[in-house]
Amino acid sequence: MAKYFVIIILLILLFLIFWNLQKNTAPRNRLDLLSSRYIDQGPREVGSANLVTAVVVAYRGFDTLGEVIVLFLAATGVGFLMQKRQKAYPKSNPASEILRTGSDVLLPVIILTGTYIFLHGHLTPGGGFQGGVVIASGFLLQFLARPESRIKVRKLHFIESISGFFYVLSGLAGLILAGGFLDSRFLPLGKWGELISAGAIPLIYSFIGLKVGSELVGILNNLKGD
Amino acid sequence: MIMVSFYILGIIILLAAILAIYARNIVTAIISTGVISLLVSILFLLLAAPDVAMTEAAIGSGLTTMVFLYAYNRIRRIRERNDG
Amino acid sequence: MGNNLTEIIYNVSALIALGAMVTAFLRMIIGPTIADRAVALDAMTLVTISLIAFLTLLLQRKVYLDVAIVYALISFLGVIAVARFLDKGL
Amino acid sequence: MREMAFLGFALVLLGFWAMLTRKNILRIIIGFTIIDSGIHLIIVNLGYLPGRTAPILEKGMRVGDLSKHFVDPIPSALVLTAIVIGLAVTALMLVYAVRIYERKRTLNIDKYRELKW
Repeated sequence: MAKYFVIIILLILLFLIFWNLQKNTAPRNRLDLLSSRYIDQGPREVGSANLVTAVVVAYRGFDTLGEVIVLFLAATGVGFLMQKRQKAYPKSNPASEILRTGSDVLLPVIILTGTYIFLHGHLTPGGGFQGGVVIASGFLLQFLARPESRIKVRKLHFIESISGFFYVLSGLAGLILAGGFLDSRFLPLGKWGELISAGAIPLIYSFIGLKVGSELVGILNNLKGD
Repeated sequence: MIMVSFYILGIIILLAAILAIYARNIVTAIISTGVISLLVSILFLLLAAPDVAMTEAAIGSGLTTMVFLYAYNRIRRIRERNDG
Repeated sequence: MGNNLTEIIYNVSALIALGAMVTAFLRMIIGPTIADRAVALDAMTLVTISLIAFLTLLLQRKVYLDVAIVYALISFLGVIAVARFLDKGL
Repeated sequence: MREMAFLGFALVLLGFWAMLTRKNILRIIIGFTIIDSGIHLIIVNLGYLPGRTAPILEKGMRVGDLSKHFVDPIPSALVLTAIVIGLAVTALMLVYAVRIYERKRTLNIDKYRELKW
């Protein structure tokens, strides 16, 4: 009982901190300077219609590189902890005919949609992270329909490494040809609102999408085991 | 209308969180976690953040449920191998 | 939000969708077996898609429909996962 | 919206409650996921201004006074990556839970006696 008492006191203190923060913060009715600058100058400077994409890829691209590295470390940790699984588990039951046929029909559609999402990241909501997750979901459907199938891990690691390599390489190209590291303006900005526009943003987001998708497929493959 | 839907969704989210904490079966708790992500993504749309809503929709309802179920499936297999 | 009739239709459809959500969640709370809860989750995903489409209409931004597309394409995975888990096929 | 912040904080408190009082290790990880959702809600709410719309340009919008019509894009950009990282971290914790179960044959954290005396 003493434990519950301590926990309740802890949560009440936490709530008091939040209450003070909430009470003493005036509600905002205008943006601060940094956000206003991003919003006002973003379409002209970077050429992206989706300003969240402009912040993620162009203005704060270095943070995104860090996030991708954290994701890579977590995937490596999962793979490291799940290695050497040779013990005999019971075989899993095969899936029904409907699920197998349906997954065969749906897999190309899902992968096409994922590609659409990360190629149009500068025009519509979405981008590399969402597209990668959608592609990983397609492979997950394949795992569910055929539990005994194997995925080619060497190819997966190849895609992951090559996309990460090109991501950093495009950052270096921005350093040499444009303003700074991960500056997306080393390609021409093009006409606003078209698919091939906004400098290197579609290229960089494609690399991020491939990397995130292959890492998530790797995590799921490791968790699935044999 | 937006405030009405916010209140209803908020009450459902809180009830789903309580169900996730106190449900007796762990699979029920996993499904309730999926429901929380599902409804939180509508709230992100109300907060005018469609990118975040899309990420939460793709990850929260599909992949998180999946990861939990894979892990629990491994635990179940270890338990069955030990018993039988 | 043009004339009065469209507004009434929007509100009524949103109320119907919210009612469907609440009833599906009631089944989720009282459902005795896991299969009941999985079906309730499926119903809630469908209602969620319709609510997102409703918000697209109400807030007058057609880019929000992309979220509904992704949702419709992905969200059935959770239900299939639960079904395969109950089938011992994961 | 002020109510949205309170909802997010209620989720954070419920998640902490789950993490501190439950014994099952999977239940603790579920509590972590709930905390994640609540914190994302709070951070996105920080960038919301009432009556404004999503920061995505469409044809027909006038460039120039956009900062009077759009919400803040920076919290959205932060949360976008944080959700993906949250999934990877959840997977890592679940893998640890599986390994612990393999070694100890139990999920109850009261039965792990290495750090007790």
